[in-house]
Amino acid sequence: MARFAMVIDTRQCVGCMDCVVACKTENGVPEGFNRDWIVQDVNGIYPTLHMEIRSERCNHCDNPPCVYCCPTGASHVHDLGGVVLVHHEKCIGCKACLAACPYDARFVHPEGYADKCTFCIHRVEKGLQPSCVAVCPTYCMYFGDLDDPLSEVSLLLTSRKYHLLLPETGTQPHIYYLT
Amino acid sequence: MARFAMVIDTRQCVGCMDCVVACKTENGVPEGFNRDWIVQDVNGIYPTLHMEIRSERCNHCDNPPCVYCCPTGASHVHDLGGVVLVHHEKCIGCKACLAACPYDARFVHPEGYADKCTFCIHRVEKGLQPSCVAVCPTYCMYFGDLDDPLSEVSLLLTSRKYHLLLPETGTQPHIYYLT
Amino acid sequence: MLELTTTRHNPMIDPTLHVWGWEIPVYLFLGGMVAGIMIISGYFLFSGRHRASTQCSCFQVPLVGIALLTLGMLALFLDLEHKPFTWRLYTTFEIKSPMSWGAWILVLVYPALAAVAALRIPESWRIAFKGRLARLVLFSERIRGSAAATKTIGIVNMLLGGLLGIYTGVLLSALGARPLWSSSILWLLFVVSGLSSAAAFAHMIARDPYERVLLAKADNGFLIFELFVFALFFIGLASTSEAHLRAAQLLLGGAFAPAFWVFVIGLGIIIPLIVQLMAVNGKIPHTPMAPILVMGGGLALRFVIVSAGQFSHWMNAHGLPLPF
Amino acid sequence: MLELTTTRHNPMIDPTLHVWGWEIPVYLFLGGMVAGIMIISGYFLFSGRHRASTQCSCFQVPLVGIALLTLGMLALFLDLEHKPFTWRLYTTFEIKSPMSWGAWILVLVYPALAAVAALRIPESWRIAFKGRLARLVLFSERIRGSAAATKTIGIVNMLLGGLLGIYTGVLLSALGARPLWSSSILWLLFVVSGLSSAAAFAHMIARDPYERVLLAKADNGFLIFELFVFALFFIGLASTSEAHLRAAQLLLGGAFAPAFWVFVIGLGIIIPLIVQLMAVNGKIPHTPMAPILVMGGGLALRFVIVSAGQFSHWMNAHGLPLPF
Repeated sequence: MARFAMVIDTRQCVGCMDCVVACKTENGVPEGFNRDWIVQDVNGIYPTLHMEIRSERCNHCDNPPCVYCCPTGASHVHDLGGVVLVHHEKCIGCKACLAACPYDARFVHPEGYADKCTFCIHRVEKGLQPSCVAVCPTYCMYFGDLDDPLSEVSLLLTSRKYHLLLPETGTQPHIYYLT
Repeated sequence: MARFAMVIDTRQCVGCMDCVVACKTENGVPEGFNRDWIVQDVNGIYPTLHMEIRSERCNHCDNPPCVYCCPTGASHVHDLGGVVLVHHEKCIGCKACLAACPYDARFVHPEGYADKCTFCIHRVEKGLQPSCVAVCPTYCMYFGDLDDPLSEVSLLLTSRKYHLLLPETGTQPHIYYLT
Repeated sequence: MLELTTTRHNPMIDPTLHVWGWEIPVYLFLGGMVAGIMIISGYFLFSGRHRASTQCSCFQVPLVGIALLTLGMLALFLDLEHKPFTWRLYTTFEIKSPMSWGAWILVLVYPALAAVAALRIPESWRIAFKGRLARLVLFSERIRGSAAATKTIGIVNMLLGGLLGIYTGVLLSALGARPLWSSSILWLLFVVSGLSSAAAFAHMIARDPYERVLLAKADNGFLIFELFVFALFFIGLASTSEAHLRAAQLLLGGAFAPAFWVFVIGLGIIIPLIVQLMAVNGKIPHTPMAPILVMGGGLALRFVIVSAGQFSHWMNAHGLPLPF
Repeated sequence: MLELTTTRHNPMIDPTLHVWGWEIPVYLFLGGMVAGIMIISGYFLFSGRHRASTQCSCFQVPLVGIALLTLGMLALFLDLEHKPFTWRLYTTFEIKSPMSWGAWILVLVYPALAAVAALRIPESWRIAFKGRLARLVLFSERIRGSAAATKTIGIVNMLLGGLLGIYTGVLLSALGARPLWSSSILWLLFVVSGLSSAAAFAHMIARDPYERVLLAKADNGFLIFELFVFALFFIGLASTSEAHLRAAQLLLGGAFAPAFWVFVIGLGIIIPLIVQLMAVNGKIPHTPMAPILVMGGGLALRFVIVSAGQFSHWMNAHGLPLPF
């Protein structure tokens, strides 16, 4: 079995937003909507500030509250790699999943169904990388299988320090930010 | 008004335990008990490990759950500097305060009352430093008044990165660990 | 200092979550009130009060309940963004999803309410439909004659009413991403508020004078208990975590405090409680003002909880506390 | 991997918190059961059942309640580490401290229970003390004769019983440092469990056959409701935070799961529920086994919650989840 994850090196990311543009182009994300986005997180007290730039998206959690709350089974965990997906034709647009996600990673597509990052599963199934990873000009994004201890992502997580987003909510997210 | 706090530089601390010994000597802490202690916190996956050595004690919180739960008013906030103290002759030994403290900073003194770090208030009132700070051979501990923006502790917190212990419990602790 | 800059401005998400507008609070209020109606009329049937008075309100409220629930479901339907697929709710049962539970509970609630309503066919219907309801009237009289049947209908209504009321709260409290909602007591708050709204409504329309006083007293009990539950709700949030404490502060002293204190607590509980306490003690006559305020308070409660809950989030606990 | 090395080995704190042994669970159980006794006998007085049967258990249980509460307070006293200063509880009232509330509630509980007990002086006492109780007997008869007085005593007992039961839960749930306890529903669990233990006890000693069935039915209702509350307790913890989820897992599948499933749920609720359901349906005679199991389950519940709660902590959520 595979368990897909993304590892993002915040020390390399310059916030160019190529990943955002690539996603919108690849997936036809409608105007005014984002499946991924850039966060510039500035912490500290002047003059000692610390900035982290992060490319954020759905965390494809191991404990996905959006899947648990879905009343129709539209939100589900895909057989391949634990990716969280939405069956458009099963979604009734109740928005419980939007409210359930602590990362606010979902939105309602203008056609009415809940939409979000798919880890570009249509590309991954063909052996390609997710479009955001593929276009990154600083090579700061990595996609791979955590179940393979010798994959690039597994090796990065054994050799670098990282943090997760809101681990205290118990979602067990799968986007790792190297620091 | 003063608001006392401690700032501890985890990049300087070598875990020599002089602070522990000084506290036990100064305050006559009985054998087998500790008002302060050393934690070696090792994180990461071999071979990339990260270690932080911390001198820990009562956090003299702004929101002290141990004071709130005390049924007799024995646990209280001192007039000077927001230090959390215990009136021995008011304490009935119900141990609610031990259960209320997320830092497990309190213990039952063999004489029966709840005991803990006092920030060496008897020394501070004489203009001296807490004994743990006074003896530190690496000069990694700082004690002072956060209400004074030009105090050493205030200046350190504006110029260095730091973290708190369990801020998510809402206690608003006052021991700052520089990283 | 904490500064977040994001390029994302997804509708209904940014700057703060606002996926649910007026429809969900209205639905939750009506669902809670119908739950209360089912519990109260079920209890009257169970305890045999419907025999003591032919004007027992357990014969009047269920039809109103069906109407209110239908209105509530209409509001829920209006909120759905992908309406043509609504039927998908009924091709599956998702055991972890409170909304799926709710969809199936609603299926059971209608016949249960209809069974109570069928216990007495309104005189006006008999006249309007002439002889065409004869069979129904006969059937209705036969069930009403059986103590076991009315008692069973009563128990089923109490149970389903309880489930309906609980579900309206669990629906929100299962969404742990919003700290204000993730209180394990929210369902009780909604059940008690639903009971007080239902008792207020029944009290307002009751024809039997003894029952009117009984319902007013019950309503006073529910309102007092609701204040207790509020206290425990806030104590619970305050002792859970920093994020939950800040969520509680949204209602107690933050952006939603005026709405909470004025509409939910003041006008929705305290004032009608005083009025009804005076009424049951015979100091003033019964007035419809108190019940209307109680129901308004119940609606306000759902609006405040749904709005403030969407406003509450975990990020608050992430900014490091300022040292000064 | 997370490795913590500490030089600290404070007694009762390290390696895990264990400040409260058997005394507090016993006290919480007895306090909850007495709360249930007050609510049930208060309700019997309020509803006038004591007039329907001269053998009403509301005359028998209050004296037992006083005895049990005294035992419970003895256990509490044994737990105190600084006993000579116990009187300090009564020189202050600390509004934020549930334990201070509890100390003062207990002061009010004794006279309330005594008032119920005084409604009927046991025949054996009259004989034992000969004429010396004449005045008390006269006083007792006069109160029993007044409907208003018995009703007021009933209401006061229900209210104080409710407060006592709620406080035994809030005592723990206010301690947010222990995630298992910081559920805003723990008080309801304890109140319902107290009610079921009290109903079981009264059912066991009831002399009036109608009342015996009534109490067994009520007990079944409490036990079923307790299962509901357990479900909501776990749903609540699971949707609060990682630390709370892990605390819930301690009971559901962790170190405390065998005790929880076997003693609290199986022997404490399911088995006696089945036995009592069969008994009220006349399939088997009433047996003291079911009530004893219910009370055992109530005690086990307090032991499991107090022990597992001390074991649960926030640090769990700090170890970074392993990627594989």
